[in-house]
Amino acid sequence: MDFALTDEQRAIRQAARDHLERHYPPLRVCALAEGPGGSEAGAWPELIRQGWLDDDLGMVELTLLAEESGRCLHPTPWWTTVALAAPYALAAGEQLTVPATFADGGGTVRAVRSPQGWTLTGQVAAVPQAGAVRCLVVHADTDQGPAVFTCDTGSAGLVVEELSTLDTLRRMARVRCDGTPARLLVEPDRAAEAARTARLRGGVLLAAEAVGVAAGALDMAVAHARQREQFGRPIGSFQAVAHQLTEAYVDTELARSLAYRAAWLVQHETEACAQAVDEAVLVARSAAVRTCETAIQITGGMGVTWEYPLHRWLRRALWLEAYPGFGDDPHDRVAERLLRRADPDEITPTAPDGR
Amino acid sequence: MDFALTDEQRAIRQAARDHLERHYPPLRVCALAEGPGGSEAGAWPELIRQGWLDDDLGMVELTLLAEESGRCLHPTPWWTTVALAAPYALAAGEQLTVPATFADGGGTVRAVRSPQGWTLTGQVAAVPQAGAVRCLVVHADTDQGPAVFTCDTGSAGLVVEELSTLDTLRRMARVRCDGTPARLLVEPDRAAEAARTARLRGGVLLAAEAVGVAAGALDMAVAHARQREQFGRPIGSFQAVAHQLTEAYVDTELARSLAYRAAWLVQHETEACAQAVDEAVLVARSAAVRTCETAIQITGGMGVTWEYPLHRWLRRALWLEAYPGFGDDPHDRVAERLLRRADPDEITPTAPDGR
Amino acid sequence: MNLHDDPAEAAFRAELRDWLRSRLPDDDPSRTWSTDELRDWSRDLSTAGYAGITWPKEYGGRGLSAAYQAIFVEETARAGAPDHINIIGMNMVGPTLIAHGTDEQKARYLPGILSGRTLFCQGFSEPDAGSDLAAVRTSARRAEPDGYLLDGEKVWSSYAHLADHCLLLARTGPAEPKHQGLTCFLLDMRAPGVKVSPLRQLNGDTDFNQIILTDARVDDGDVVGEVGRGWSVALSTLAHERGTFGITLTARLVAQFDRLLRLVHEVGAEKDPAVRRELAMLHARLQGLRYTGYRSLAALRRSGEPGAESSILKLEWSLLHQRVCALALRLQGPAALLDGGDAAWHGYWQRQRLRSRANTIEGGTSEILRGIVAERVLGLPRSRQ
Amino acid sequence: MNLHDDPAEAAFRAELRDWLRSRLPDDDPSRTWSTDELRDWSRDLSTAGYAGITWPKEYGGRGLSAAYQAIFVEETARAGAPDHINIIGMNMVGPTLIAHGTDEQKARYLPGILSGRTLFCQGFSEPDAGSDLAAVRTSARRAEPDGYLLDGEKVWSSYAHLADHCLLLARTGPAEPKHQGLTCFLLDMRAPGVKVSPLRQLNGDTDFNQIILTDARVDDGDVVGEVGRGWSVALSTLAHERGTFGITLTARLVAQFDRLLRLVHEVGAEKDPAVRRELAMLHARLQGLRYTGYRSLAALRRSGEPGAESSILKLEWSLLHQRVCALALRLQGPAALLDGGDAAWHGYWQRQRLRSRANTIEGGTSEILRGIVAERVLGLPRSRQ
Repeated sequence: MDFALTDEQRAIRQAARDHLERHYPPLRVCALAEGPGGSEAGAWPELIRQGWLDDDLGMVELTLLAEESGRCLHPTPWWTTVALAAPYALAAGEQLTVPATFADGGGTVRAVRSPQGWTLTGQVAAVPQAGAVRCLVVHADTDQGPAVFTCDTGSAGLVVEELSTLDTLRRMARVRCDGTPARLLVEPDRAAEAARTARLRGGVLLAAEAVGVAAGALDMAVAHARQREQFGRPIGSFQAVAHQLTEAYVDTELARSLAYRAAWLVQHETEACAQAVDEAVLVARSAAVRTCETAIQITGGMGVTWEYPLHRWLRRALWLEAYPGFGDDPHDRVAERLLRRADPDEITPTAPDGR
Repeated sequence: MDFALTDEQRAIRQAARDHLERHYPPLRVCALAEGPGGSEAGAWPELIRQGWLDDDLGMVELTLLAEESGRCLHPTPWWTTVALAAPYALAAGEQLTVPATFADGGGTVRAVRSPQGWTLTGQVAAVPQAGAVRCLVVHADTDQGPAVFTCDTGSAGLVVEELSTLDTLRRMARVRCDGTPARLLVEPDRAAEAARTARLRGGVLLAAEAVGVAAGALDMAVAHARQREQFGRPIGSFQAVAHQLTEAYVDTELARSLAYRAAWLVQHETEACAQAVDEAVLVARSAAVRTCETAIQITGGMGVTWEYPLHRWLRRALWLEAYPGFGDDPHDRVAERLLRRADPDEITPTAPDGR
Repeated sequence: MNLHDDPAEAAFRAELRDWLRSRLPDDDPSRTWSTDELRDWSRDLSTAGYAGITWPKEYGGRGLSAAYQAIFVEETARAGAPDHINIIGMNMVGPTLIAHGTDEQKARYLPGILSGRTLFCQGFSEPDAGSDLAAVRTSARRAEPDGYLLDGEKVWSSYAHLADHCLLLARTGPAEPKHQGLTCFLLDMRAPGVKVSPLRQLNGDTDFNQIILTDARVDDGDVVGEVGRGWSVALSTLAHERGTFGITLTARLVAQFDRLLRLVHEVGAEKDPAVRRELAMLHARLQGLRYTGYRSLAALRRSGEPGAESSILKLEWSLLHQRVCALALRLQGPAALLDGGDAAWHGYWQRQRLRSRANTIEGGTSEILRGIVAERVLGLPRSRQ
Repeated sequence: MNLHDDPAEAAFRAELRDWLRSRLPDDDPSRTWSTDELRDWSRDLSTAGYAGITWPKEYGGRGLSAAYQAIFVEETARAGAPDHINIIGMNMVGPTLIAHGTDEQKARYLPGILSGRTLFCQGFSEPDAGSDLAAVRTSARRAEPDGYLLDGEKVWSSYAHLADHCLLLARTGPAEPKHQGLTCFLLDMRAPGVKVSPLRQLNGDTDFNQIILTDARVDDGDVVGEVGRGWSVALSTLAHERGTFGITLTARLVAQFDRLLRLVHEVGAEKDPAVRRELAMLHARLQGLRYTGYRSLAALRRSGEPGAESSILKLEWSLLHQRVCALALRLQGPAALLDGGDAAWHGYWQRQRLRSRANTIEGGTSEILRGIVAERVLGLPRSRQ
């Protein structure tokens, strides 16, 4: 048992932080949030050079990158690519290296096979960052049941219509296909298992991003509390301020522990991993929302203006809270497993996890 | 609209407070809590002299007395008499002036009529303060359906067995009847309506006592915070202490407003009163528990000892939280009425209540 | 104790309710009001006798008690009506002038405030002051023989972009201690050196303004109260605001809660146990808040001062409103991801969810208010700020 | 990173689990242990090699890393085992003597601590000091030529009624500043002038004692560290306690949570949505606490210091334990009104519900701990206490 990052993992995290801090200071992020697309189109080649799409990144490494991305609201479609789309590519033994996202067309998109190959017809109401990516991974219905396809956003008959979105750095879009040519990625008989794994991987990376969002908001609030003076002293020296920040820190640390644990367990495909992912999502999502709210409270009149960057973090936290991609309310799944579980003595003595 | 106590009501409250503070300082209450019976047997005549059992006391006046009783954990069976038993006497047009309580024997106690009158047979698992009262009001089943009876605790065939109780100032007892002679108080055809009214009156007085418990605990904690010094100054000057006490104060004031409102509405038999009682119970019960917990936190190492009186208040708050006498979880009833209610425009313009 | 309207109150309420029903047939929370519509609305209110309800009759008011003002704010909130465009003039500046103004100031401003011809804004807050309200930096330099020149920045000023005049606080005695050396002035917003720009809030709305003052001139006749006694004038202005302010907030929250219930039905969450539980607790506390406001009002009627319990109204209101808005957004599930025209109710709850975070900051942060309650109500020793 | 035991750890865990299963066949939470049973249990632990797991081999320990100690506390908590009766000697006094004691002190005390023959208690807390730990009033008056006389009162001392010796803090330099002039002593609990009486807690239990010292004598040879440097010795003692203390607390909470689940089944609340929601959140946070403890342990292994995140373990543990106990009592409904022999589980949850209120006070109040985190971890300016 050794729950610490390796030196290599630490180096990956540091490199990611350096890269993001250099390219995406808060004011730049705010400018992108108000610009077209809400993300930086040209950043992809540099991300590839930095190794963010390497095929040897494990779940823990991806978790660190997602955390750092959350911390500064990394304004590229990297998260939708690795958290939503790539897990399906992985299930097919492929590696995604173009900006991508996932469209859940189960029940609304039909895939039909013709001599020219598969085509998709139907629509998906809200797809994250569909307007900013080049590749769509689409869950669609075939005569043999649900399967997973992939197509280019420039394909014939594909219309992407950007919607007004709470978090303008991760915009939602309506996607319509009308006989759009697509490639079969996961066959119907393997689609359910692929979706199960994709939800686990996506859940870990959602939790990881939420941890980063919380950590980023907390950092801003702590910096403000150290420097802003009221009544002749820094506001961080008031217990009413300091203790709120401490509680946000507690939430964030618990969430971080849960996210790293879930990442490791998913990587090692242990039985306990589904529960661990749900727990990480539960705690991390609420840590993100609560910490952003605390940070705004601490930054006061400044924090509630449009110009101050913090509301972007809160919007992302609310986005993460509302994103439906990983199934129903995790509370109930967690409770169900707890109340159904066998005698605790059945646990093998080698694993502290799984209880 | 004038939501203020009248001068007479204010005088009643003051007299009650003076009486209770004179007779029941915390140390005396603690001593009684550890003695036999957990209440003062000889206090009744004085209570009658003080007017606590007068038949002209309205719900608001009783609410004030219950609040003051809660504040000092008034160690007599007055509360069970007026909150649990008296409402049934009232339904029969009678006035209760002896220490009494209510035993809900629905489903477990059978009433049978013989030429000599009614007799009761069966048992009630847990009756508040049955060991300290002279009169029992018993809900029992007859051939014509449930009805309400009354009998003396000294009656033949009646066995009262005191149980070990979380709040030793309001002990629970098992009551067994075996052919115990009893008097019919409320006929079967009026029993349901009597129970409905009794639950409303009892609910108001439970909320009122809870407000008093919260207020008493808050007073103790505030006094402590003013006087106890740490790090060279009174602990009440630390925001971490002061703000917790403020939150307890908020809870207590909201609960008090709701209790007074519910009392007035029940007194005036308005339609809105059932909702108002549930709301008062909800907020007051949680205010009592939370305020006692806060008070213990503020009094620190002292507050968690047996000798310091505060845990008696917490025990009473927990008693009030667990007492089942007024039906199921009020949350659901409140929600049901909210979600079922008609167009808000239907409200008559004369009443701010009822919405 | 009486929880129903007395006959005169009931008549006032019924009449007002009829009037509102004809004037505002439906409550559409996402409706936005243009300035012209607001001016029309305010003129109609004044014409119908619903401006200056509590003002003394000698100044053109109706001379009614705060209870009628409470009925007014409850019924207008219920009907989804906007504020009178001159609410600051009516509720804050007018009473301040009645208490502290010269006869000339009263004659010059009060009739226009009442009719809605003269619009007012207020200039107390400053960016560097924050919670430390008295840390005013705007300077009033003596301009002999008969005036001052104002320099500085005011923030969070509603209606400043429409206002004709501003009641503001500036420092006339720069060398004196923080709470001294302050003076209250009436500033003509059209004077040279006054620049107003909108302040954009975190949800994109611009309810407030920034006022930049560069050598803006006021005359000796524009001083309210005495030179150097501005802090106590400002405190009395804020106290006027607070009279029925708690009731106003609560009445709006009651209307907001009704919208929440409407949303619960719309999204079909009536049977969700977690939602039901939260609704019950929110409603119970909201009623507690409402009746605490009535208790405070009754104390105000008796003693001229709101009761101690009034100090908690804003504190509790802000937390409840935040919970209501958070629940509303959560209820929408994935639909909460959208905004504006693509979202339910044109993004009303998205805007409210974000905007509500300012509730625990504006008009006194919760931290400051808790300190005030601790000290003034609970009698705890002052914390060493 | 590895979340499973390595082979040696797994073997240690398996062996210990077998041993515990044979020694403690069932976990009955309401079981009370007599002093004799506790002595037997502790002797058995020592005999089986489960005392002094992390002590250096040269002092008779097993010289294993904190990870093994963590496995020990997890498995014993899981089995519902009581503490070693000499836990204070083992976890606090022993390591303090190894770091600061004289050779003579080491030789005299360490073997007995390990075998369980010499029981220790600790005397740091005082009634007037409270959260201000350094405000020690117990005085050590010089008794020439070679000793001191102790006068004062110590509170919250576990095992003092059984202990042979006490490690305590007293003031040798009364004129010096608060944190100076303190000295650590080893006191013979059977010396004249030492009186121990039980401290009854709010739930009626007496886990702690009061120690009254009246001219109780200690010799120069009983000074631990240097005269006047007692504060730093005490800090290191408390630091030893904190090494795997977070893991101990968490492991017990995991066992407590299992009891809660058992209760949920017993009362048939498995389908109650509010209960399910609370269980899910509690379990998720509990796992977060547990893995934060493992992170801290990994940092301890690398740097010899627990990581910054360890500072929150006790803070979060106390809140979670309070929530677990509150839910357990609420689950019982009206049965919660009873207590002792008339209540479910012989009143176990009633006692826990009350006792848990002390969790946010004992061993550093939550208010103090939040201040420490704010200052040392977040780097916020020290609050003007």
